[in-house]
Amino acid sequence: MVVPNLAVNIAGVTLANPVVTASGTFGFGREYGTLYSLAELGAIAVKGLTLKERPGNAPPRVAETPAGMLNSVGLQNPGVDAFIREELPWLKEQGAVVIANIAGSTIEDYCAMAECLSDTAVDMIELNISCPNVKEGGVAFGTSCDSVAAITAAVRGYCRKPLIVKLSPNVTDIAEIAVTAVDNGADALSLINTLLGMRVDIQTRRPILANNVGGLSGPAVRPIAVRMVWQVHQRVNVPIIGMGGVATWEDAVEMMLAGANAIAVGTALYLDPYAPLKIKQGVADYLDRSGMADVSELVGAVQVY
Amino acid sequence: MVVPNLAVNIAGVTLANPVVTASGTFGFGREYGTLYSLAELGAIAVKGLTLKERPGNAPPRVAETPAGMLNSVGLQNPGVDAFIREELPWLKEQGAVVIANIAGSTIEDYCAMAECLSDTAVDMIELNISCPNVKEGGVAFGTSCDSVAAITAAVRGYCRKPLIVKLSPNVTDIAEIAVTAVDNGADALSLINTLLGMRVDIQTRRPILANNVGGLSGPAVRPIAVRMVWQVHQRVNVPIIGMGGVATWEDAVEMMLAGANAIAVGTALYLDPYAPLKIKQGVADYLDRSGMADVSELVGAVQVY
Amino acid sequence: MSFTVTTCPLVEARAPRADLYDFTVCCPEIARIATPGQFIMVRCGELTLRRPISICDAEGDLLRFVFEVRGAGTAWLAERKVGDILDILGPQGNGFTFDDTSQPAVFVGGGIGIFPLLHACKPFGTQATVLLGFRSADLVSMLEDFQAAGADVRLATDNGTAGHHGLVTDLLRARCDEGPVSAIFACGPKPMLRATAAIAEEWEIPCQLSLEQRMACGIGACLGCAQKIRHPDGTETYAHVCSDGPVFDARVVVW
Amino acid sequence: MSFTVTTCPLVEARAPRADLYDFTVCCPEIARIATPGQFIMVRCGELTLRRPISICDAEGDLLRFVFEVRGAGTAWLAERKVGDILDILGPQGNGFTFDDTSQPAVFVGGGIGIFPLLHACKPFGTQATVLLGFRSADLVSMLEDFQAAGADVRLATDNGTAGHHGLVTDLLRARCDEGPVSAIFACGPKPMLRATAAIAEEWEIPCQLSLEQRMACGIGACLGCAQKIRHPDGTETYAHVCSDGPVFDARVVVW
Ligand SMILES: Cc1cc2nc3c(=O)[nH]c(=O)nc-3n(C[C@H](O)[C@H](O)[C@H](O)COP(=O)(O)OP(=O)(O)OC[C@H]3O[C@@H](n4cnc5c(N)ncnc54)[C@H](O)[C@@H]3O)c2cc1C
Ligand SMILES: Cc1cc2nc3c(=O)[nH]c(=O)nc-3n(C[C@H](O)[C@H](O)[C@H](O)COP(=O)(O)OP(=O)(O)OC[C@H]3O[C@@H](n4cnc5c(N)ncnc54)[C@H](O)[C@@H]3O)c2cc1C
Ligand SMILES: Cc1cc2nc3c(=O)[nH]c(=O)nc-3n(C[C@H](O)[C@H](O)[C@H](O)COP(=O)(O)O)c2cc1C
Ligand SMILES: Cc1cc2nc3c(=O)[nH]c(=O)nc-3n(C[C@H](O)[C@H](O)[C@H](O)COP(=O)(O)O)c2cc1C
Ligand code: FES
Ligand code: FES
Repeated sequence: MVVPNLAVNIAGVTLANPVVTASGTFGFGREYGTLYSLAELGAIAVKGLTLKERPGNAPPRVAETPAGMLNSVGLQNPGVDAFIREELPWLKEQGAVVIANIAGSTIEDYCAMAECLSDTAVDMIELNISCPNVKEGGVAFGTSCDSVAAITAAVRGYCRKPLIVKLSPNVTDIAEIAVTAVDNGADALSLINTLLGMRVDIQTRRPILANNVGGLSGPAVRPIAVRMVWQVHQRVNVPIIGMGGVATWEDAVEMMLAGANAIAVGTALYLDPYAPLKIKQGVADYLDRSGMADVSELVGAVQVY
Repeated sequence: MVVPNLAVNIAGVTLANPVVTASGTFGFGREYGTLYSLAELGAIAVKGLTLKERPGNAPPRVAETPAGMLNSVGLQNPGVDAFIREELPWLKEQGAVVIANIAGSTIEDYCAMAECLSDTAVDMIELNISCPNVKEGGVAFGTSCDSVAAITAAVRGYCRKPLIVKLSPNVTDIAEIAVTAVDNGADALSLINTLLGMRVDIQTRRPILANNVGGLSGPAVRPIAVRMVWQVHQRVNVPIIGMGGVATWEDAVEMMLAGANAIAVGTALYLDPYAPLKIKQGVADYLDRSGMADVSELVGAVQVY
Repeated sequence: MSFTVTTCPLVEARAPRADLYDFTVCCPEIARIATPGQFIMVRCGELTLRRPISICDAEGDLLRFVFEVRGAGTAWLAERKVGDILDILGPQGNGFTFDDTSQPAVFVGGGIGIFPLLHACKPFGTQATVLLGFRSADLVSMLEDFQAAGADVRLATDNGTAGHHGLVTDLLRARCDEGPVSAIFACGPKPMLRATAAIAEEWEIPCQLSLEQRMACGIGACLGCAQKIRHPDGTETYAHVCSDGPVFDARVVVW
Repeated sequence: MSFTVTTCPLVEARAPRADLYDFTVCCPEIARIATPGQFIMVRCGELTLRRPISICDAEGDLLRFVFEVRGAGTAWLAERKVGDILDILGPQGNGFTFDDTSQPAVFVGGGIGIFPLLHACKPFGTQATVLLGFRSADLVSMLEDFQAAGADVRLATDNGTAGHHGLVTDLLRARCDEGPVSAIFACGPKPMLRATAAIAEEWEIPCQLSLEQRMACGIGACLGCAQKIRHPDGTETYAHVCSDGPVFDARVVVW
């Protein structure tokens, strides 16, 4: 019996397995890193970085919803320089493949970050043009083809690492946006970021989040994410990191069948910090049972009607 | 102690209470009508009608998802004439306020239906330009301002009943679409229709729905619906029928605080066929406990940060 | 159409084999009016959709149903204990129709399709021949129940570990060769039903099939559970398994 | 930071009053290293987020926590029975820090904030004065536990149905008037904490407050549970209740 190959290649970078942790849900890995070795993961997408330190939004910042949650963290982070200085060396020591997720309020911000990260040990750069929680989160860039084209092309000029563009689901036609990103230099795509949502506390009659609205994630959004991955996969030829509600190995297989080359786990960490490792093992066992030699055989293998 | 007033006025039509049943989830009322009197409901939005009978999509047509479901019924219906002949008289006999939900593949279809329904006892007409399941479901009309303007204005010319436009959540900016609909003659808005989603069976590696994709509804989407109702409420001055995952009286109050004048219940019927009546009672008790005299005091009363 | 949504206590819960649960609830509202071949929609905690389960038997106030654990809903249900309260909608659907229960009839069941046949075969007493098909011996269940109902029970397994080595439809052919059959009633996987329908047509025996489809409302309102059927004039439309079925005349089913 | 995610049996479950549950689990991994003021994140079935609950006491392998039913999560938890297995993450957070437990200290608790004070007051023995505030007499709980720990326990209720008629902070003022207090430790609703901080400042007594915030990860990764704090240089930043707290020096908290 051959052990199935779990390694995947995303834009020239080899991930030991297709399980990534989603940006913003896993910090810089230090906390979950006390539970297991970060080298066990395919890659780690770190908390969204901005050029300068950002304090983030006022609390409350999280709210539970049916089979999901809202967050309005608002890109609290120490700034890209502090990340490079204080977090990245440690992450690389752990043996992690590191995806630097970057956000900004101007194209120049993005370019500056891409440039300075290009000289570091980060493995890939993820252009976050889809954070719904702050003006500076780039969602304005992520919702029209024109601005996606402009920002992707501009950052491409400064980025000497594989460039992932992270797409927003809060759009009419995600496939069109995906094609635009690829046409303008994206080496890979990740999707979906969170869907904009709101909860109102009927006792206080105020929103639960101090930001009024926040991003919806978790199993609730998985059918939307699977559909979007499937739509995008049909239209582009670059690798896709699929995310949105992946909590079990079954979910990961579903996402890969729809067209994801790798998957990311976010919200599911909170119920089970070991979810990424269980997913990895579950996928391996599934391949084994199905007599498949390589996890890539799953990618886009859904047989539609 | 005064009994709180539950009646609401939607575009000149009085609903005895703000609880409507969502189009397509309640058929023409005959089935649930064996459990309780349809006059107990604020209104009934009937199954989406087309000019001619439609067979609907191939099965499977429904799939469960975390805290929600997908459907791809595909507007199976007997056609508008059969509805007028065989269903409407019975519905009116039951004392129901009837909302005729109409869908088509051309503007002419919509106009023809609006015209012939205007001569009947239906109380309101709901323009379904948001059914994601069939080309003829009008979703193409519902996702751009230009086409929303064109169809709303055209149908307005033929429609002699209060006109509700039902909005799709599968758009980048729902408020913009809402404003366009109102500017072109909508007397009221209903939102949200379903979000396009997909599930893949990992055993068969085929989509669960024979239509590949379907519309996501149920509690999972409620945070999105609440956010959209809130966004639209801030921009328009017409009544809003809010829907998407309303299952309990708390959910109904939340939706109304966000800006809905009435709410509709769909998916929640399947777990509890009595959900609409329980919601009605729960809202009445809540008003009573809060010392509120009129349910309309809730509408848009969320105090945002 | 007359159904209720009601809560009722679980009065007996057995697990005849791994992953198979045999439940009896005290539910007079449903038990007293249920006819063979009807089903119930069982609430499974907070899962969005109720699960359709056939009525296996109804006697007095007691309603019996048997189910296999397949996913989240049936797993939830399997954890219920005697004394727990279940939330059930039913009885639902058009069951089997019987012309003359004094004539010999054959009941063909496969896998989880065998359960509704118990309620159905009882009126035929010793005139019933019950043919049961399973994948293997360890999945066999309900034999004694069918025998106690007076039926002539015959067994087939795919791998030959019990009874006839082969398909349950082999047994049906054999039974048809043996002597007159006034009607065939079948429930089980689609290929089995299709083969049963073909045999029935060949032998010109009236045949009723109980079909499955994914359901949401379970009462005919959502139009979720479509099944294509052929009308006498040759046109085809979608009927609904929950309200027009689950039992259909084999000749109308479009495969 | 050293926490585990572990499953452990519920060994004692009491309901001291309506909607209040007093649970003890056998959980050596957490109980043996927990310090006063730390908390755990309890999985509640399939709900997306774990619920933060203070450690009320830890002795040997036993971990005790007490919670009020507020919503879906605590309702689920309340239904667990002795012998059920709970899934717990912990111990988490920075608890109370004690300078000198031989000096008199005051513990101020309101509502569900009283529970972590039991573990915290124990090292002070008879040097602890425990001031407990409730809305009304029927909500009073844990008195005997605090008394058994040797503390001088005093009670206040908003409506005067038990103890002092008024705020628990009235009791704090009175206690400060009585004699020296080396430290104040408080947990409860925000207004109570704020008033406590003001009194502590007035009397120049070191004061530590245990704060609440909505949480997702509970370990410092998601940045969900922000609390604004003031630094010595006057700048303000967001700290995190789960990892920097839940206990903060009263002087750094920005209200
Ligand atoms: C009329 C009818 C009668 C039935 N009678 C029985 C019976 O007596 N005993 C028994 O063991 N099973 C019976 N089934 C099948 C049973 O409904 C499914 O096994 C069950 O719904 C699976 O639910 P789950 O949550 O365990 O699986 P999941 O796969 O988690 O279910 C997910 C969704 O798919 C639906 N689904 C999955 N499989 C089926 C299926 N085969 N048919 C219809 N819906 C399905 C579920 O209802 C649910 O909505 C019957 C089905 C129908 C339609
Ligand atoms: C550090 C800390 C220690 C706590 N210790 C205790 C304790 O010992 N005993 C006790 O009874 N309660 C305690 N609480 C409060 C307890 O966490 C909430 O009552 C509980 O989370 C409510 O969950 P629910 O599902 O019942 O309510 P829901 O309202 O349904 O919960 C929905 C979401 O909101 C969160 N939430 C709701 N209320 C609070 C709150 N007050 N604080 C934080 N999150 C909240 C929930 O965790 C959940 O994510 C503590 C809270 C914190 C932050
Ligand atoms: C608390 C939280 C913080 C997040 N922060 C970021 C971020 O900084 N940058 C980003 O691109 N996405 C961020 N996301 C989105 C996730 O990376 C992911 O796209 C989304 O949550 C869907 O995956 P999930 O359902 O597995 O969580 C955040 C999500 C959560 C829940
Ligand atoms: C089975 C099903 C069929 C539906 N058919 C229609 C339809 O014909 N016309 C329409 O406008 N909306 C249709 N909808 C959408 C609902 O009216 C409603 O907008 C949506 O389901 C959100 O509400 P809910 O979460 O309460 O179900 C359908 C929804 C479901 C679940
Ligand atoms: S399940 Fe709704 S019509 Fe059959
Ligand atoms: S809850 Fe995640 S950082 Fe505190």
